[in-house]
Amino acid sequence: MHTTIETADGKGKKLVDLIELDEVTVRFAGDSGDGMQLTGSQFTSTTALMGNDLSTLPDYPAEIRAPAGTLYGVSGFQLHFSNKDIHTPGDKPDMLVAMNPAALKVNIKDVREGGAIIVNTDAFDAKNLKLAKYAVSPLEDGSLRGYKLFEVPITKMVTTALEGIGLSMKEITRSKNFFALGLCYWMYNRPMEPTLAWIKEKFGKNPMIAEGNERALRAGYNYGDTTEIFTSRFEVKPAKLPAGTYRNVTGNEATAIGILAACELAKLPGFLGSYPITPASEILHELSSHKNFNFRTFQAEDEIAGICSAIGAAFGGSLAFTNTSGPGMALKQEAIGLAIMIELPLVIVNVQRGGPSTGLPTKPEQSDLFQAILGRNGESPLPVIAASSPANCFWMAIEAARIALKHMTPVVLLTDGYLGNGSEPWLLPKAENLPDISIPFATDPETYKPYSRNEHLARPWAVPGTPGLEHRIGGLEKKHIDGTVNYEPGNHQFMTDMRAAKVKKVQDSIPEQDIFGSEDAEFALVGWGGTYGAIRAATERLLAAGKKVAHVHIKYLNPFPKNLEQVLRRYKKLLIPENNLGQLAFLLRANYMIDSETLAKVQGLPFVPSEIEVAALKSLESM
Amino acid sequence: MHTTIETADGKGKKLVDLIELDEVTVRFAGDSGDGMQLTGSQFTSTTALMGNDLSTLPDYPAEIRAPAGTLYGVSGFQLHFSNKDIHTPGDKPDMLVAMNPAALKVNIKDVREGGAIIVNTDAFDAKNLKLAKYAVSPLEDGSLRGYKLFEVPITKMVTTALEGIGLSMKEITRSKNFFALGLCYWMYNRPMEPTLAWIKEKFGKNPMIAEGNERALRAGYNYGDTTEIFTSRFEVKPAKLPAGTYRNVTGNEATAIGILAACELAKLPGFLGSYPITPASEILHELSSHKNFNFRTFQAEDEIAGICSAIGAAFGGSLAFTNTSGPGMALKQEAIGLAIMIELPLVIVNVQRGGPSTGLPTKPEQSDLFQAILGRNGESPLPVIAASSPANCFWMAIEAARIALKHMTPVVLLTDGYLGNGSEPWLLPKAENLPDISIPFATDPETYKPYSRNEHLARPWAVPGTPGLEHRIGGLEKKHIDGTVNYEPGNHQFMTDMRAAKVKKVQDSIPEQDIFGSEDAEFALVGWGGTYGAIRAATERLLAAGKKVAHVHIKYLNPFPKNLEQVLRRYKKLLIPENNLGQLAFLLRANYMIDSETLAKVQGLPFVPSEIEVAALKSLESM
Amino acid sequence: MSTEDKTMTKETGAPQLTAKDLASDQDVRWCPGCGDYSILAQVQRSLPSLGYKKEDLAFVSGIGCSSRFPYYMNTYGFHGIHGRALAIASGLKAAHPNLSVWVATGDGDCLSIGGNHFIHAARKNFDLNVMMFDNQIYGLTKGQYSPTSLYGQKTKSTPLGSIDHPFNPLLVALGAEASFVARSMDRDMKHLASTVVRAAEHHGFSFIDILQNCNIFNDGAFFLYTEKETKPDNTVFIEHGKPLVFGKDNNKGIKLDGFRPKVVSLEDYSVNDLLVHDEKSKELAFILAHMTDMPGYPMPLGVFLDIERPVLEDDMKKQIDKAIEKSGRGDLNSLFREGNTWEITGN
Amino acid sequence: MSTEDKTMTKETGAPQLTAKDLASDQDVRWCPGCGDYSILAQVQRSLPSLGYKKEDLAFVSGIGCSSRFPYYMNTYGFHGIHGRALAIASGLKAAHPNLSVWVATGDGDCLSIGGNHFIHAARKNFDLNVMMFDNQIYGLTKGQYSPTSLYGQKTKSTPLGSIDHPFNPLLVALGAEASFVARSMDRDMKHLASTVVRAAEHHGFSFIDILQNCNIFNDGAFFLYTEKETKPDNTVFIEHGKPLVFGKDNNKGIKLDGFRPKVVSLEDYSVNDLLVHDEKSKELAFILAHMTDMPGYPMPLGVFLDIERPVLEDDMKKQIDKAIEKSGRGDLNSLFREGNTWEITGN
Ligand SMILES: Cc1ncc(C[n+]2csc(CCOP(=O)(O)OP(=O)(O)O)c2C)c(N)n1
Ligand SMILES: Cc1ncc(C[n+]2csc(CCOP(=O)(O)OP(=O)(O)O)c2C)c(N)n1
Ligand code: SF4
Ligand code: SF4
Ligand SMILES: [Mg+2]
Ligand SMILES: [Mg+2]
Repeated sequence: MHTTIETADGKGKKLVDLIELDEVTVRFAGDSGDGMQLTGSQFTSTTALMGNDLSTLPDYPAEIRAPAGTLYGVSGFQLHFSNKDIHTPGDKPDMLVAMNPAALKVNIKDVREGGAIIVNTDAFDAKNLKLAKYAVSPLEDGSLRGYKLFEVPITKMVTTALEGIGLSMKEITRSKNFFALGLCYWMYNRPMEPTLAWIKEKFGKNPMIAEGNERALRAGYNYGDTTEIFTSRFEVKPAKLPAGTYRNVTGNEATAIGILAACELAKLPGFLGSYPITPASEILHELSSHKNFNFRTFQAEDEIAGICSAIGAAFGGSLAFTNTSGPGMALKQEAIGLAIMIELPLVIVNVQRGGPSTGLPTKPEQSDLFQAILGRNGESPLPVIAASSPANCFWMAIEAARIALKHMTPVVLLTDGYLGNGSEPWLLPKAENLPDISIPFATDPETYKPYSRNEHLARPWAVPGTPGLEHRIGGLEKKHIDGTVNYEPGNHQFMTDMRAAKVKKVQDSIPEQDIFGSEDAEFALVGWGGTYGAIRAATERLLAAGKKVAHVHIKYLNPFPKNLEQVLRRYKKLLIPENNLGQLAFLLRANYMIDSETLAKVQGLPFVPSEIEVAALKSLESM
Repeated sequence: MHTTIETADGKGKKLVDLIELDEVTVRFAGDSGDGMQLTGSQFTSTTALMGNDLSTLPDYPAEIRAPAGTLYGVSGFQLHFSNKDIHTPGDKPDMLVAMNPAALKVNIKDVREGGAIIVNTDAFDAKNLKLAKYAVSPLEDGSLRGYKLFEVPITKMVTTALEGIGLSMKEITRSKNFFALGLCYWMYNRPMEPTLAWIKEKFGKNPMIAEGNERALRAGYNYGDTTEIFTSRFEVKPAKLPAGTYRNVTGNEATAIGILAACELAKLPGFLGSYPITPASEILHELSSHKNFNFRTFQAEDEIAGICSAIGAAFGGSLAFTNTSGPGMALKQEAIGLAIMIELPLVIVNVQRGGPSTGLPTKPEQSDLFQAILGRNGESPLPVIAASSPANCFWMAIEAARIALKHMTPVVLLTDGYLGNGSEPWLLPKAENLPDISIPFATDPETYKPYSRNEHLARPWAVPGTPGLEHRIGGLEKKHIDGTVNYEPGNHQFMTDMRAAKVKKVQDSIPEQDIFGSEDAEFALVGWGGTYGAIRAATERLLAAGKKVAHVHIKYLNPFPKNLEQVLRRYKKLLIPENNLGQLAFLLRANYMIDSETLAKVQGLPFVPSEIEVAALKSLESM
Repeated sequence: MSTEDKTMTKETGAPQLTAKDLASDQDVRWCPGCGDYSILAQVQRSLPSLGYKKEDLAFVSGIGCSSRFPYYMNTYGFHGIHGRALAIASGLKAAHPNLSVWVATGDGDCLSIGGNHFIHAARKNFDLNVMMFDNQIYGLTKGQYSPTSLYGQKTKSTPLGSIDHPFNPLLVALGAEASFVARSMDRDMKHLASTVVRAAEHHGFSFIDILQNCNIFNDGAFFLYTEKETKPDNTVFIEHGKPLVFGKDNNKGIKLDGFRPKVVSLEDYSVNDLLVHDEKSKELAFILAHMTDMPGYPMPLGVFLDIERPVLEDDMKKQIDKAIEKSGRGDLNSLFREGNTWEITGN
Repeated sequence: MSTEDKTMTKETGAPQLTAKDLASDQDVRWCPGCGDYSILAQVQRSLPSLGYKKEDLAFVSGIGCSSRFPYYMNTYGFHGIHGRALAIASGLKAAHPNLSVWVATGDGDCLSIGGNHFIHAARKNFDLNVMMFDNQIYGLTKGQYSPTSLYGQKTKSTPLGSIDHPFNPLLVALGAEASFVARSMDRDMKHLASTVVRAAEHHGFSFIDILQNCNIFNDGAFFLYTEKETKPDNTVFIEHGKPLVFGKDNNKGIKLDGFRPKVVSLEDYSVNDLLVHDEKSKELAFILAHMTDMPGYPMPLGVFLDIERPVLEDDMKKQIDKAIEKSGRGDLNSLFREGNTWEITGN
């Protein structure tokens, strides 16, 4: 839909087209020092307030602050917003803001054909071009001909706008990102007020900086309004989302909030034993700042101490958590085995990243499914579940705790760097509507037996301090019911079978596998974890194109839902997009003798829907 | 075959039957302090010298020295010897020597119906009966009616025999085991000379003890010769074994010797980075005493330092090893990932034990197959092989090193406590007939690229100290060929695929899967690792009974041999006996969509052939 | 069980336990003659005087012969994994500060695989009581050398003699700034019992290096210090505020020569010349701990250091209380609504 | 590359390298302004004087900003996994004793996850040169507190202030009996360079705690000691055989009061009254290291301890040589035939 509107500049009137779009993907890119993450998150907040559905993806460099202008120092933030329910940060950006040549070089290949590019021409000097390994300036060699290129001397404009307010040159140029943000607000017809308010709060103590940022923002907006180079503005109407209060949340924030919620719902003090590791550390940060929930965070000396302290806390009657990423998960495995043997509740959150070894520490991957389910000595089964979107992390953190408590077992919750750092609007629940997940402690000395079991095969939880329930636990095999150390062959077989049966029993307390899509599909896309959004978006496109497809997204990886085999057998063909070499496919064959096709992407990047769409079409064709 | 022979006693002549048997299984059992392991190993040596094939299994209590007389303090040693090729320490003992009531109580259930039991009646006093939880003496309540019971007052006999040579009462009673040994020598018609020679050497410095032990041994032998209670002797003729020199070897000894041999064959100095853990420590002990092979052993502060020091040594140009058992293996996984990323040769020996967690630390199990193949963060493939018998550990240690060097990769060698502590005769190879497994170091600065690859997809090994080949390695993703740190999506995908392809490539340098048994079998027993002996013995019995069965024993677990799928598809039905809950079966389904039946035994005990035979018959029937 | 003849302690008002109350129903499975028996007995005998209730005691351990300790105590107990006793105990204490938490560990468990948790728990000053059963050997795994085994010691894994310089456990503890550091031995029951009580009374991390005889794999390692004839001349018992006198006839002493200790004869010097022990001095604790390794010097035993500094679980609790005071007890609905929120109304 | 203008060193006869020779072709990727740049420069500048060949140098590290160090050195390099640098380096040195092995590690890498390997490598006395980049923060993971962060320090993981008592790295090293212990700082280039040389010259385990500014997450942590105005009054440089004088006008000194150091004014005391540093005394090293944490005292910098004791890889080599001397170079056929053997002849 096109409308032509009048818009005011200093001198008079200017006519621009106001084009209505269903969805837009923008990407901000610049040096690590350019403040692109901030720009992105401000744009996100404002967009959220306007009622769009949205999804974001930051992309940090591995270096903290790489030297300015280098290719590896480029930091990016992508935002996808829409007037309908969306699932991913977008396929190919419709617009790229590139603050320097390196940012252009790194990101240009992703921009859709005909997309818009705003560059800060002031940054395209010889030095920066060389650092970006451009022999000739891309602004001059015609290589950007396929795009709508907007050349803006951002540095100069900002310098002018901020002249005389008393900031140093360095401080002035630091406001560049607000100029870019202002310009984008103009282009996408968003209000400046939320950001203006934020600036006031954030820089309240430093009014000169606040003033500078505000001027830069307004200058950017006005630049759009005034100059002739911009002839169109775009509008994305609010999405039809369920009614309620929303906030934007990253997966790591959602996990932390879910952890706090789980403790409240379990009526237990909480404990996190943690060791920092990218991309899982934010969970520790977040929880450290909510001590008023009677929640204890403990940054241990390493991952082993992290989980062991959590095990100690669980023994002491806390709802205990430990969080980490791949290499740290490997270190925790011996202690996870201990938790399995002593049968205490514990939640292990693994925010997966690129491996093996240190691998690609800042990039997401889904390659820890094997180690989560199978990576320990001995027959050591435990429940494993996975979150599917940033906001879903909240729910799955509660779910992990619920299973851990109900079945007295450690539970692994898998998320990944994409979910952890990415964000989406979260429809806020009402605390009073959340389920009670508390379980009773054992208190009766008459009936207490450390390894007796209830109907869920869970043993009782007797907390030190309870008179008459003194008992000893540990990593040696324990006698059924009694809980004393026992080396008898028959008991070991029994207990091994029991531990397996107990985990299998979790099937009774998890939902059945659901299906999205065409009722009579013979082809299904199957996934788990962070691929949810891309698969769902691809499925929607395929459905829209009249294809009969379904999407089966598995949230419970061990044990699988009871009906999963039956669900999967409905389809002639399964295609499994995974950010690994086919781990879920392997498990489905091993569990059910059900074969599938794998679409493997191991590039430190999440899937975009089109990749899946294309693969699905190919796969459908060959059916 | 029966012959009646004359045998001399002090007083005159005695007629006894000399019964020829094909095979015999004896078990010695007593307190940890009773010297049963020594008795067993002496009987073994002598039996080996007589040319029988044999197989042994010690069974230690978890405690170092449990209080005398307790049930959990019983230590046992089982020996199976035969005039033909045998594979296991025997099904059910034909004879049990029980030095006290606890030893009888713990072991009686295993003795075959009608088997012989020699007890030390002197130990059956009220205190010991109570400790063994016998309300009434089993010697008196008729409960041993189904067996041939020989009641021998061993303590008294020894006390008499050793009177006056100047030993304390404590020292005298310590010789009881030699009396028992002497008696068994008489019963099974074995010479005393090897043990007499051994006593001389061992106790040379303490002639009084030597004299005591010699007298006790002779007293036991003579007791058999003299008293009327023994009316039969048994004879097992030498086995028809391949010609050559033999020695008896435990799996852990064989592994250590294989490691030393591998270093010689690779023409490299050797290094073991280790941390003690049952049942793997003997490998460290053995290697520590062979420093004249220019072999360095390093007892590190923990398992992580054990493997990391080995990785450092490998970087430094040594052929490096690390050994451990289950829980230690879990701790090493993060560093194994590093070894996979840096592509240096390294052999990780995991002598498996009962799990999960500390589990049953002195008991064998096969439950680390999953963690060996799949237990790390990221896509982190590596070759995994398994030894099948004590002597086979020698060959598989060399094989692991060969693969590690040829393909520049860490390799896991799985053995278990049963193989590690069990023993069998080993046909000694000639060093000069062993293969050369050496590979050249890189030395040419012109052509050297850290991550270039040869036809086996192995990268070159450039050892510090080599001029011009200075380079940097590490756990971050590396650029193909170049070896510099690289975060590019395409490179990560390429390298992930490359690491998988490289491990797959090992298929080209390992033997094809072989088959034992009936050519036209439709039923096969499939196994891996330490179940070899029991499965092979069961297969032989089934074949002897005219059943059409085959035995497929898989030594190469990752990658599987090229032809494995094709081999397995020949059979209508597969039965997989495993000392776990079905890990190989899981992998076969996941790899080939080939289903099987699992015979799971998770009792801290190896299979005995009859268990497998029975299960196979049942399985055959239902075909 | 009759509680009638139990006396009441002043501190808690609970009936005072007896040693027997603290013995679990499990058979003690150490080798006959092992020094661990004596340690168990002293702990069971000395704890009752402190007035704890059984249910408020927790014993945590790693893996090793010594780490079987919790099974024999009729209290809450946790037999952990090798080396991790202190990490588990730290979490337990952090989450449940009211418990009296004890750690039974070995020289291998505590200082080899567990060394890192040891130094960190010490610096963080959790209120844990750590008893390290120091037999200078790996007992449970049948006789490999440990981080405290002597240079040259022949063991299963050092058939040609150890070439590792051993740790001095007290120096390690002092380097990590443990707030209570002591040494005692299995065969001096009175000293051991009183040291255990001192450790319990200390608020903060307490470490006792307990010399313990492993009669199977390292028999007699400490006989010089534990046996009647040799003990007086080869040990010096240090006590706060007292001069360092030792010897068969109390005829020798330790003097300071600058900052180095010196053995002197009390024929040449008076008691007033001798070094007087000061448990509050880190420098002196180090000097005395270091004396252990000086040839010709007696083995010092006793409490080397006993100082106060903030206890981690106390600070944790304080931060929580302060946060609640400042922002109120956390409320889920406001937590959910932190930051920017927006409303979508029915559409 | 031209080697003509290279001078020859006496020790090895190899052409002496220049700092540039030691720089790899990789872009240095630390934050602009990071103290790590200075450390890199000093190492590259000071190593050539020691006469090593490039190929005989190996740099090993763990994970952290500081652990990127090996990538920037044109020598053999190993970027390990977090905390394990010393374990890897120990194996490398044991297996290849001729190399000069350097470890670049951070306060987190070395003292948090790597603490156990640190104390064990120190006691075992491998001939390793360990440079710990001590910025009192986790740099690479973006600003959590480290084991050397100050009590009360606000970081990402301690928004309410750290409640951990920090390690004094020198005390930890001394408790583990490291044979060479020093402290220097990124911003004192000369001192740093000379300390690096001293570490290299020491045969055995050398540890340098290098105070390093992380200008992103902990900017200015050491400005009191590094900046012109405040440095003289807040630091004391210790040198073997020299009295401890400091202050803007060299007007202050450290005296010993029993075994406790005391700051005195040289108006009241003469230089002759002052404590004279002795690198050979473990007791003094401890006293001075401990002084770091004493409020009102200057930060001591320099070599605290430099003593000789057996080096592990030397002993390893000796045991091998002795074993070969005793039993001859190992021979496989005799190895196979150890113990009882028997013959089976064709049948
Ligand atoms: C992860 C792991 N590594 C190794 C072992 C084997 N292990 C058990 S106890 C022990 C050492 C025991 O020595 P110490 O701590 O001194 O105790 P002691 O038996 O002497 O009392 C070892 C190495 C284990 N159980 N787990
Ligand atoms: C096993 C493991 N745990 C955690 C991490 C994450 N990690 C990387 S570096 C680091 C700490 C860095 O701090 P420091 O050693 O002080 O080095 P700096 O960056 O300050 O130089 C952490 C926690 C990791 N890479 N691997
Ligand atoms: S092995 Fe040693 S430490 Fe262990 S129980 Fe026996 S005597 Fe005690
Ligand atoms: S984060 Fe700190 S330590 Fe790391 S490179 Fe940047 S300034 Fe240096
Ligand atoms: Mg010990
Ligand atoms: Mg740091």
